[in-house]
Amino acid sequence: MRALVLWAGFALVLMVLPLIFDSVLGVSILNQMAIAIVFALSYNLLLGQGGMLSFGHAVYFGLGGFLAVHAMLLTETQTLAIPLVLIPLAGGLCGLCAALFIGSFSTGRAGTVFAMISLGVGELLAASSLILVSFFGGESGVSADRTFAPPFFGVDFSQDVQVYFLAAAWLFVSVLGMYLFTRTPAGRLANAVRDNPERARFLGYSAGRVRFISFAVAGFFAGIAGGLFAVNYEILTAGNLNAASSGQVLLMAYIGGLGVFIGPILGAVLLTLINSLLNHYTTLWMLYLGLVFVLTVMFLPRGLTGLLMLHRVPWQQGRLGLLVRPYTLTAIPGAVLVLSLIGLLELSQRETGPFVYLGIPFAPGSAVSWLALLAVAVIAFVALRRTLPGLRAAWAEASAQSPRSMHEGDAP
Amino acid sequence: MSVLQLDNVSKSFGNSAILRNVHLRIEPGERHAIIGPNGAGKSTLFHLISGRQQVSAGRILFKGEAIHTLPPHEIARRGLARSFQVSSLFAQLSVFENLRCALLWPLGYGYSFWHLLSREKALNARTESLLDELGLWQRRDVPAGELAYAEQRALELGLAIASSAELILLDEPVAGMNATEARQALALIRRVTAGKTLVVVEHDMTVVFDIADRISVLVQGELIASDTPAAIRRNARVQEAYLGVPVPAGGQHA
Amino acid sequence: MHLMSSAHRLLRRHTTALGLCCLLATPAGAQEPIRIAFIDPQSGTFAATGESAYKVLDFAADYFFNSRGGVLGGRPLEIVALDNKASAADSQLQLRRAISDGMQVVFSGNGSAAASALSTAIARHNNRNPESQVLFINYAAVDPVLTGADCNFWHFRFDAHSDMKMEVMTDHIAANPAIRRVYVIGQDYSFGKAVGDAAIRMLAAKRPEIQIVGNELHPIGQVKDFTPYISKIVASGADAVITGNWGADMVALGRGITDAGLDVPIYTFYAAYDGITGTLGESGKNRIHVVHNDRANPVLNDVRRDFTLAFKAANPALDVTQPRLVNALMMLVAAMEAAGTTDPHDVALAMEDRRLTTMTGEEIWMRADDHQLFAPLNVSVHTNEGVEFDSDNSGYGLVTRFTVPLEDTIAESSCHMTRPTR
Amino acid sequence: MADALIFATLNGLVTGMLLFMLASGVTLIFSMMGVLNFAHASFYMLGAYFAFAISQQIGFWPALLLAPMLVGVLGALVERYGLRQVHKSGQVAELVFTFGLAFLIEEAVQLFWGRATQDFRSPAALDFALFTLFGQDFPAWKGVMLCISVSIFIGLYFVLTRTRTGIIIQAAITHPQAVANLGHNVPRLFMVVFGAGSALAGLAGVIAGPVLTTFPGMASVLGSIVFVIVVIGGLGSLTGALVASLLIGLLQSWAIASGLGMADLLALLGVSFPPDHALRDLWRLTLPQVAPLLPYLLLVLILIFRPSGLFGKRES
Repeated sequence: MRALVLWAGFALVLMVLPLIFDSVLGVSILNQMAIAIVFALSYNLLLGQGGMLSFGHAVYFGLGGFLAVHAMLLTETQTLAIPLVLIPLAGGLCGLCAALFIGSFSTGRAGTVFAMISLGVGELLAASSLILVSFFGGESGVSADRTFAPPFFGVDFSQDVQVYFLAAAWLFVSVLGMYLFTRTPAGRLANAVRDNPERARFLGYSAGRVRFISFAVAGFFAGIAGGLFAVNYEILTAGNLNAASSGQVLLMAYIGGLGVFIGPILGAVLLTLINSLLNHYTTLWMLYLGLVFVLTVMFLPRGLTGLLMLHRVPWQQGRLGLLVRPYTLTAIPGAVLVLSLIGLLELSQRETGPFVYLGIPFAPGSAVSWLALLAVAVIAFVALRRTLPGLRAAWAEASAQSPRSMHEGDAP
Repeated sequence: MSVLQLDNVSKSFGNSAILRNVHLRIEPGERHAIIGPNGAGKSTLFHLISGRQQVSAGRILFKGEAIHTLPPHEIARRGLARSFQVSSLFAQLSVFENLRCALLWPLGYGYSFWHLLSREKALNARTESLLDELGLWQRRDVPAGELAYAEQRALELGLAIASSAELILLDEPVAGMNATEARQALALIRRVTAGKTLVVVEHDMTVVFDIADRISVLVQGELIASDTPAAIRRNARVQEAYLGVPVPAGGQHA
Repeated sequence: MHLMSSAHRLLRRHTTALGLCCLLATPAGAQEPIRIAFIDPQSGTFAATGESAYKVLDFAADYFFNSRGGVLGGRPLEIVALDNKASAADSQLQLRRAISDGMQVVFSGNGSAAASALSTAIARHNNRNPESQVLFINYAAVDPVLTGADCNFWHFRFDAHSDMKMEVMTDHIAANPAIRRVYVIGQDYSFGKAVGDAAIRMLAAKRPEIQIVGNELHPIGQVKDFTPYISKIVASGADAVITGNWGADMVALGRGITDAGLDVPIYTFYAAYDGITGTLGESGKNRIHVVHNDRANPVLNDVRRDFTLAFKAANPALDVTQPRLVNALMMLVAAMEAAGTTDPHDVALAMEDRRLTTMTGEEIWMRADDHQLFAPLNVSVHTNEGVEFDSDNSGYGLVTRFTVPLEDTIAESSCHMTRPTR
Repeated sequence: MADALIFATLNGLVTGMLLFMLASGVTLIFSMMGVLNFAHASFYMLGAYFAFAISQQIGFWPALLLAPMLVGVLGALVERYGLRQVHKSGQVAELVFTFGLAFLIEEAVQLFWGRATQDFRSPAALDFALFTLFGQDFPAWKGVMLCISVSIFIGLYFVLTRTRTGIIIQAAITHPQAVANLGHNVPRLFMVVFGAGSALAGLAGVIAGPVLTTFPGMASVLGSIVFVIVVIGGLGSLTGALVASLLIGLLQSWAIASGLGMADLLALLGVSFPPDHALRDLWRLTLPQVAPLLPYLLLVLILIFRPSGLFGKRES
């Protein structure tokens, strides 16, 4: 019953979102998010659920997307009339086929060997995508017009909002499908094989076969994400298949958190926002992204949701209140430190003209600006050093019953 | 027909022979212990039987069929289960999930991705009763990696017996336990393996003579005797090669 | 409308949460500014080119228009840089952003993939949303199909396409009797292939006795070491090299050729500015020949000289890399003034068949048939002699040796344009 | 043809030995710590950029010494304060960490030096042709590159076989657990090896920077190739790394030199396709075009059929 309410709530949120963010840009970002969520969740089936570190997951996303665009082209040239709502499925099936083929020889081993095969396959396909022009369209990619598809109950999908509802429907189905998969024997065994492949063998299961199934399912949903991409952008390029694209999804899943089902969803939402909004304000956004990623790997091995989950024990014991004061005390110097460091980095990138940051004008050439920011940073750092022990103590008290040591996750 | 039959089994790594021409028969319902000094090849013998390692020569029959060429999961499916000397669990899964995973194949779920685990009443009921039997009821939702040592050993045993396999191999089931824990564990083993064929590797002689109705002695890769506990006690070669070496009760092991 | 703006505010608040909203500082004009989207890479590998182009365009808007009372009765121009990371998908996202913010003109050009994706996306958008149409000013993407088979009413190209440039290049080579053996090398993608094919086809037509001693494609951006390729060029006995390479591939190829002691001219399109001139330095002197619209030296008139000086004063580390950006802006403004509106449809019609005298005093013409601009094309040489405005502050720069007048650059139009009806 | 082949071989050797300087570090680090260091090529890039910056201030030769040392110290710091922290979260986290580090270093390099190619040159004193063969110069700098990389190889061999540290390292490669039991300070050994491996990569960057151009993408161009080599050669095998480095270097060089294409092969078989055939892209392929693909193809094949690599004894 509770689950039903949750899923209904999820559907409701999906319905309401485009009413809140109804600008052209807002809807566009929502579409991007929907695609990213499906993609990141499919990656989680590999790494989070199945323990397979892949550096080439974009292969299935890209192949699914390319096939979907070709399917749309068939409709455009009136060879075949495929309803647009089914295009993502075509992408999914293509992703599934590719995963069945590649999985047949790569899932026998996990760990480094699997990671290296995924890297090799990814590089191979990315490189051949520029050579095999007839399918991949070279560097300008393949483009198709979605509005040629037969109207779906009068909807011609000429507007982004209409595409949003298509994407949201597929998002809902995919999230539900992947969630349910994790609750099936095959899904649970994937966890078992991730933790201890040897033991799974002595319980009657071939670790390779278990991985293969997860791999195929992950490929299928990655293909669906690719198909959604094709519907939304009406174009696929070699860039959708390459290592950078595979890296992106790794970042999403990891920053969001691999342990919990909603982790990658959070990661996908966050990274889409960063990708599509942050670059409007700073050219250094990739540097910040890299820093956030490395710090996450170092201090939050279970990602952002992992950090949230750490609060479960204090929550259950009703001691969350103990943390409010130390959190606030740490957050203030923490935020000041981060903001002043960002200010320094941004200042270093400006050549001329006043640089208005947080409403304060700075001059790139002047030592005063530099020293002021540096002084603020140092003061904030010293303050942070003094508030951190208090937070640590509060943590220890709040989660006293838990045998696990506290996490220094919020140290910037 | 013997449940398990080893004919002339040898195993060597490079030039060093670990096991030499081992013959062994284990009859249905038998409780068989394998003893021997460190490095005698006891664990290797288990690895060969369970398919973790390949025999260099000879053959192994389980219920009359050759299994020495099969991968471990095929052997397990035929009804041969084993435990490990060092607990080998699914660390991030809860105790309940660990046991449920062990029940999936025996209950015929295969690699299904069309059943929802929460809907499978029979499966869940069996898991719960197994939890009960192992005395892990209160630790139901704790990740296996966070269990105390004795609890981990109990779960290890649980994974081995969950499948109600006909033949169960236990590799030092009470190693590292104190006397009280060992006594409880033994009682548990006796209770849950009732009516099944059991092969145990164990250092602790009190355990061995307590539990086994037949004992085989492995010394430097050779099976020098296989007999009833009383006969083994009297066996001169065993005394010379093995019991002659003072082994303090309580079982010190590496 | 009300809902939309409140949503906008919501989205803004979202970014405030990221703590970066205040980085955005837009000076508010007295009159409503005409906002122009500049969708080009501002981060990542290709950012250097996109950034310097933005600076030129932004500076030109202030220098020629805003400081002189604005456009359409006092409205200032505002150039908004939107980062597309040279990707097709991000280009579309930035297009949506521009549309959200009510912008009606998009400048773009770096990277054929992004530009052709944008051209298609804008045509589709305008079709589907007649109420929020957008004009596309392509200042750099040179794939002939953009004004050929894939042309559309909303796309205007202000750079000569690669076939036009190749005509000039091959004319120049054909006129040089010393060149008998030509080696063609390029990046393994559509542009690299198109350049190679065009070079071979045109040389065969113009001087059939010229031998093509090599036609090589190398993977784009993946070559660690060009030496094996250079060895082949040397072994082939070539006395000229044609390449469409750009970026790091151009630098590595150019330096590899000179390092191997091979003294042959290299004919290319993109071998200057944004670090390339500086890196080639002495080794490229008198060897690198660039075919382009944008004449740098000798400086034609004082307007151009003053503009460059003013720009260099404001941006000492940068150069006026692509003055055709200024041409495009001038023609756009002229069309707006002529149409008396910023409505993309009317401005597009006003831009068709427009002639304009640029800041250098040269005449340019926007052909109505395919929206391809025609302007004098130059063959320039990388050198440090006779350079008034060098690039990368290296002392080296491009000096134009040979100019083809506008009329001689005109090629047949292969575009079948469907004009939207109102 | 012969001249092309000789030059291709020479170039292949230079590239191969350069790759070995990187691959040896990756192998050492992997064997001891179980980490495939994605950021290794980034240290190579840092070497080139540091040397470029130093050579502008005090000249090239000091840079040849200082830059690798700086990179080595940086590598040791990364191990001490980064990798060690991540180690508790397991192997996957370590791999992901180095992946993120590579990303970060590339961005940081752009922050300091910008995105354009840097004018990093070999010393003018070496700006001459070592010899000229069939009308083609072999630059002296390439000779120096070859000398440096070969002497590094000899030095490495000496250190590993003749010194105490080397013998401990060798022991740690084959028996990672045993060394700790012998009472050696394993964390410090890790830090030293990581630092030394990074320094080697840095040195490779210094000598390669002037030839292969110094730009922010130079790490990613080389990065994955180094893995390919380490995996093909066999994880944990230095001999394998050497053989695979030379193999990849020569293979690519020869492939480009050969200029053979599918069309030639098909012509040999007497098959021809119409030019508008659906598979036209395939049969128009030439060996130089696919040269960069070969290592990855080899990687996938090796991993399927011989996961321990050519000389390896252990799987992952």
